[in-house]
Amino acid sequence: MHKGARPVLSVNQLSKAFSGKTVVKDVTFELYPGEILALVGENGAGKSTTKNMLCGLLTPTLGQIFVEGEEVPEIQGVEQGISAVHQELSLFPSLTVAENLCINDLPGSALNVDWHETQRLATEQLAFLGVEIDILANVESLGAGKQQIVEIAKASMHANKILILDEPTTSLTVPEREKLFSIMRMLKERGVAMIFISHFMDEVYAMADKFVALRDGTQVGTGYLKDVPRRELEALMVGRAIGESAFDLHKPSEKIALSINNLSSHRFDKVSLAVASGEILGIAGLMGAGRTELVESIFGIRAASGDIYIDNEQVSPASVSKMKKKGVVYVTEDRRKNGMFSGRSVKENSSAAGLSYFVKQLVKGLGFSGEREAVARLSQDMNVSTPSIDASVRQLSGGNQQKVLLGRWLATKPKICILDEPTKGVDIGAKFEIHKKIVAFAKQGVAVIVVSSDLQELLDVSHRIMVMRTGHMVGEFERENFDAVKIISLAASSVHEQSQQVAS
Amino acid sequence: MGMSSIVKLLKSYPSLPIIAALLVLFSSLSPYFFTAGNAESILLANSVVLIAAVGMTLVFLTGGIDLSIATVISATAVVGGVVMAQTDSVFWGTSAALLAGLLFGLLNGICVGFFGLNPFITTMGTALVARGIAFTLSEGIAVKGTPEVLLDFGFELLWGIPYIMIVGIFIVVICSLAMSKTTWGRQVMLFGSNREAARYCGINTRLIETSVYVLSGLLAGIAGMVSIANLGNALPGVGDTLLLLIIGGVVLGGTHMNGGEGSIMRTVLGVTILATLTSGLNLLGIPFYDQLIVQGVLIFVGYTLAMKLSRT
Amino acid sequence: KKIRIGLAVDQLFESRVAENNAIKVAAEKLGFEVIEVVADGDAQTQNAQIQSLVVQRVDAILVCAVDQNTIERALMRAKRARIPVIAYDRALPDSRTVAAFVGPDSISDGFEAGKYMAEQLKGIEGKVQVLELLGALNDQNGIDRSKGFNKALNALPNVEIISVPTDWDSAKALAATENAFQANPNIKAIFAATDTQIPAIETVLSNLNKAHKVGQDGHIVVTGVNGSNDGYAATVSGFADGIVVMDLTNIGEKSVQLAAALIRGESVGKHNVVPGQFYSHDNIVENKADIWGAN
Amino acid sequence: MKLNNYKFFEQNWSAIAVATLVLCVFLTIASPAFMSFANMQSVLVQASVTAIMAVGMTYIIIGGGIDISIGAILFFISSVFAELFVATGSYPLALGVSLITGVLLGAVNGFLAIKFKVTPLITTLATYTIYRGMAIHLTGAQNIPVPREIGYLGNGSFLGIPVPILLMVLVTILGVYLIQKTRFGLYLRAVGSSEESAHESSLPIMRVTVLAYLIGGLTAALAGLILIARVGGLQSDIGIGLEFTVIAAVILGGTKLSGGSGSILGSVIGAIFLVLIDNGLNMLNASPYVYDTVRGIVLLVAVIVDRLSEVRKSRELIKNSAMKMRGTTS
Ligand SMILES: Nc1ncnc2c1ncn2[C@@H]1O[C@H](COP(=O)(O)OP(=O)(O)OP(=O)(O)O)[C@@H](O)[C@H]1O
Ligand SMILES: Nc1ncnc2c1ncn2[C@@H]1O[C@H](COP(=O)(O)OP(=O)(O)OP(=O)(O)O)[C@@H](O)[C@H]1O
Ligand SMILES: [Mg+2]
Ligand SMILES: [Mg+2]
Repeated sequence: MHKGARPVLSVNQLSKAFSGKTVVKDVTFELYPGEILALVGENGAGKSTTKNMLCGLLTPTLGQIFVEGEEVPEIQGVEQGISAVHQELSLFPSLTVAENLCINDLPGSALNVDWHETQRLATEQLAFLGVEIDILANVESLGAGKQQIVEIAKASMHANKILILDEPTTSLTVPEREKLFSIMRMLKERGVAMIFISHFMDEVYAMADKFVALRDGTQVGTGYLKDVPRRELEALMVGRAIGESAFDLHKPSEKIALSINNLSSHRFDKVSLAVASGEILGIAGLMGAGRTELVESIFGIRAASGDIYIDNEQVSPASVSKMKKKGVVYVTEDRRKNGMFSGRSVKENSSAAGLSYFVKQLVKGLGFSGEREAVARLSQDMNVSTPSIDASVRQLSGGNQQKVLLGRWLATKPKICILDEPTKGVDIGAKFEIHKKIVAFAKQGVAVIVVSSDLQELLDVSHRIMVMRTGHMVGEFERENFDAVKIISLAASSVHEQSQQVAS
Repeated sequence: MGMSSIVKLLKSYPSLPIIAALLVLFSSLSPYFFTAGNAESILLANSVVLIAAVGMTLVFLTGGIDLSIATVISATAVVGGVVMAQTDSVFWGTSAALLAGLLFGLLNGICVGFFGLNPFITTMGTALVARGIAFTLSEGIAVKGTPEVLLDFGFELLWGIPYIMIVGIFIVVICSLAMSKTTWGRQVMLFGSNREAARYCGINTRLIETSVYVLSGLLAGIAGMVSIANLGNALPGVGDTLLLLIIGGVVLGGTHMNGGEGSIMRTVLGVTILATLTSGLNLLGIPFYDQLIVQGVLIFVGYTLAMKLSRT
Repeated sequence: KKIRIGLAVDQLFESRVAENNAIKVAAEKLGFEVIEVVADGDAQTQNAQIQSLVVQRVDAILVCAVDQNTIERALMRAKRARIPVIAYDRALPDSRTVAAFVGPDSISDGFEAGKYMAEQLKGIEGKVQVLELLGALNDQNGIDRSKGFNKALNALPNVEIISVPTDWDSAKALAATENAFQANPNIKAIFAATDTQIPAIETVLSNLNKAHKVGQDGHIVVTGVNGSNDGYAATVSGFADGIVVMDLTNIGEKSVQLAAALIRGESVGKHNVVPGQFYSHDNIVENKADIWGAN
Repeated sequence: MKLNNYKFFEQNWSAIAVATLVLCVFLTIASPAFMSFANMQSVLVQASVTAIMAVGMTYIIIGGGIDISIGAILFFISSVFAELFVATGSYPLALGVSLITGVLLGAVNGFLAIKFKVTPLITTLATYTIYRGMAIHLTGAQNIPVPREIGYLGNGSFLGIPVPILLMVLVTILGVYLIQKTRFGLYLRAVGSSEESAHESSLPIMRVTVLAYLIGGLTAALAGLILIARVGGLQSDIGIGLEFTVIAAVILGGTKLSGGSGSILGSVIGAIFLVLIDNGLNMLNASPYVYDTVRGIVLLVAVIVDRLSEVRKSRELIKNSAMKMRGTTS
């Protein structure tokens, strides 16, 4: 295939250690012009770290990097024609789109930047990618999807050789994702080599030519995707074969615990649903469907109009403290932003939401007796692995943080439990444990709502799945009728149609 | 006591090495430093700063700042002084000063906690208002007519400790307990650590944020009265120059400016450092301008060090 | 054992430094050691510093108070420790702890400057507006200079005095003068409680094209109290009509002598003032040697 | 000069401009002496010191920092100038050295804040005390009269326009130019907007930040020379509290403390606005002690109004997106 051609990038035994702990070890691969390499692996496998070494943000501890056959001691990103779309957006919110696009290579002199040229270049780039965004708008005024497009436009503007995309699709809607893929194909056509980091296997198989699989920082496999079936690749990443994980679910009671009627806000419209005690209701949908907004509105964090009933008693308008009193709990999807008190101890994190469940206070608001024992018991229950409950929660791994967060809420003996992406960033072992917890909880008669972008997870643990699309409930499936293909197409299909309508 | 408990102690009180160094240094350089008289003098001079620094610590713990605290001391002192001059009653004077402090604190608290305004600018505005009120009410000169009771209170000692410092110690103890033993204190720490997460936990974040500014105003009111007891009369600019010492004390103690990390006991140590430094340098006859240089260097180095030690 | 005198200074500025130097020279003559502390304008700091002098058991304290109403507590502690206290430069009229005061005769100084101004304004018909740049409202010297100045000008019935406090700050004096002239363009004379503000006045008058020299048409009468080089130079140039110069050397010597007497246990006179001397444009150059700030 | 892609009246300085106009109209009606050429000129001259420093401070704040040592820098520079001139008698030498010192002191602020990752507020609080101490150390707290030559900076006029006003205009133009036309200007806004992104884009964060603080130091130096020229001498309390007036002017001018964007012109108008308030109170014969109260209230009102308009804007944004959602799916 590449006979005679020279690899644009070749990496030999690349390793990185942070204060003695090896995070990436012996990564070796070659990349030819126009090739797309998928970098796959579980959370924390070392994908982003590898990317950071390749674009010059981190210096490798060991190993060599060759660009077009020449060893580069120090990567300067842009100068070597390498650029990256980072996992976290790296745009400047208060600058305009045009300024963001051109900031790494400004036309004109240092004392006289040519803004005309800047705007022309930006317009040209966006036109080339076939997107319509106001180049004079501040980036902060754009939606998340558009920001991602700008990010990609920025990266591909300077990447004449190599473009690295670190989970670029996580905040994209389906049409936006299609847009991204067509951009990638176009760049491929032009001979740009790409490294594509993604957790979605269908994206990987759709886009990439070859792969490098990492597990715990070590390269465990590389090759052409056409030679490796999907199951095999997954097993390679995880280190074992992935079996069936569906649970045998008990039968929920008839009693409706929570019902909402025609709930509306600016991100969803006239949503109605009901969940019974002991039932696990899954809400499926694509990124940006409005699921988080919906459940946050139910929990009273955001304003919404419409009716909410708990045990047939109206409780809207909702507020967090009211919902807490009614036995509703909500575990956020954004652990870092809305969940963890990262500087505080495991103890304080555990008891943050319901002190009265952990502490015996003779006078309300005074004293913390019994907290320590209660939290220790909970940590054991939840299987949290921590050096001590006084350790800062920052020191815990993502999965353990998630367990602390879950424990914080489950300890309050809720009647209704809303879990938003409960296994986001959690490794497979912990994931299974959390699933077990959810099922066990429902068995005790708790009504559970699980919002997840991981369809398999919903299929595994739900009694019922509702599908949400751009702010509307568009479908409902009972467990016996679960059909992954139908659910996905329902969640996504008409968005396709819409985008086609909009495009035409 | 092993290595690890020393490390732990340093982590909780990162300014300890500096204090130790200063004590050793000054004791060896000046025969007057380590005397009861000098201790009394240090305690007398720093009660006002200590009380205000406790308020500032609470605000820092939520990730805010209260630039008005110094001028609110002046304003409440003048209000208390004026009322005492009229009524000759310490009770009414104190009530008026506390009420004034409360109102200034409420102004800050509502603007920051409820309207979400930037604390730096808000409290800067309040500082100007307070300063204007202090000087307008007093016409720029000290308000005389302090009742004898208060004068005696400011002059006398109990077991070698000035009464006004006992007020300071009392406040330190109360506020420390409030931080460690009440739900409110826990909520302040959680809020400072991550305000969004606090909201998601159902903590009334607006109330918590408002409460620290109100308390800071209230403590400034107490500090204002203490300054009258200490100086004998209410001086309209009495607190204005203290802002540096207050903030300096808090950060030297190792309370983070971004909230969620720090404690009142740390601040006590931080204030002690600056107090020891001033006293020691005075005894050594170092001119005040050179003292300023030392103070500035120490604040910078101390804060950097404290951040390092408390994080590792 | 060497006798040590504590010198508690309110703040450093030109005349204070000159005064302190006079004190140090006088003290050296008697073989005294001087321990100087400066409060940089902060009343609380000054109290702490006096306390620190008490701790060091100095033999006498010379104090120039930042604020006359809040210094008493600290001085009481000195009195308890049987350390005699002398207020220098700034009188402490209500104090029960100060053994003696040595300083300028501020009422007389203000009066002399006012008397000369009144003579210059005598012939003018109709309302005459005079701008008075006050010192600080909490400073006895400022208050007394104003008192003396007003007494002198009261001789003229048609004079209206516009008083603005400056806290001894030249930048404030500048803004105040500027604004006063915008509101009252016909001001005929200006009195500066300290002559260090005369350059600021000159800036304003130059901008308004009113900086006429003594004897010229439209000259605005300018007088001040102090004796700094600013005042001297302005008077020599003729921009200012004259200044009252404080006798700092004398004040310095007297304060040390009083301290020595008190340490010996002798009783001394309580109120010791040293009046200043007025010099006009006509005689200032020949008296340069007597003007402490002139250089 | 084609400036950056700014739309003229959407800029954040329009609010303070309108407020200033309204205040002018009010004062004209309230006091006959207000609207005279001489008074206008005097207002501008009085505003020049704050305005020039506000330009520098705007740079620092746009870059995500703050500098409360500029009052002390101003004092230090004035001392250096006075001492040096008295010692050497050379005007250009004294001028040059003091401006360079301003640059150095500013740069030290920026370097310390970035290098040691200490909040700029604490860093500059520390340097504030250090600089002030050094300055008094240098002069021995002597009141040093300034030489005639420098008087030109404060009192002279060129083509009939007072030099401080000319300097203010010059600094403003330069300030606008630097931020809008140069690579540094864009980098500065970028760093203030997101330091993390700036790091990922390999922007020269250190250089850009130090340069911003350096400009702050330079403007403080220039303002200091103007101030002592106008006051006619150096006093040890010169510049105290000036930092807060300057920050107030910047905030009133529509620059947000969060960094990333800001308006040079707004800051200058903000400085003029503050002087107008003083001037107006003076014209209305108000007690000098209410000045601070009025300033404080104005500042609070300004930020509250600003906040309310922000809330309204985001409400509208939400409403629009809600309408869009309903439009596309039903
Ligand atoms: N600066 C750092 N210091 C110490 N450890 C680090 C640092 N950066 C990353 N790590 C650790 O290195 C490991 C790999 O992280 P990396 O971000 O590369 O994972 P990833 O494969 O991109 O995961 P994800 O899919 O969650 O993005 C993690 O365990 C992480 O905690
Ligand atoms: N177009 C948009 N405009 C404004 N905010 C958006 C937009 N798209 C997403 N967001 C924000 O991103 C977050 C996630 O979006 P949302 O809650 O609607 O999606 P979701 O269905 O929960 O998807 P997921 O949680 O998987 O991201 C929300 O906080 C939402 O405010
Ligand atoms: Mg990653
Ligand atoms: Mg979601």
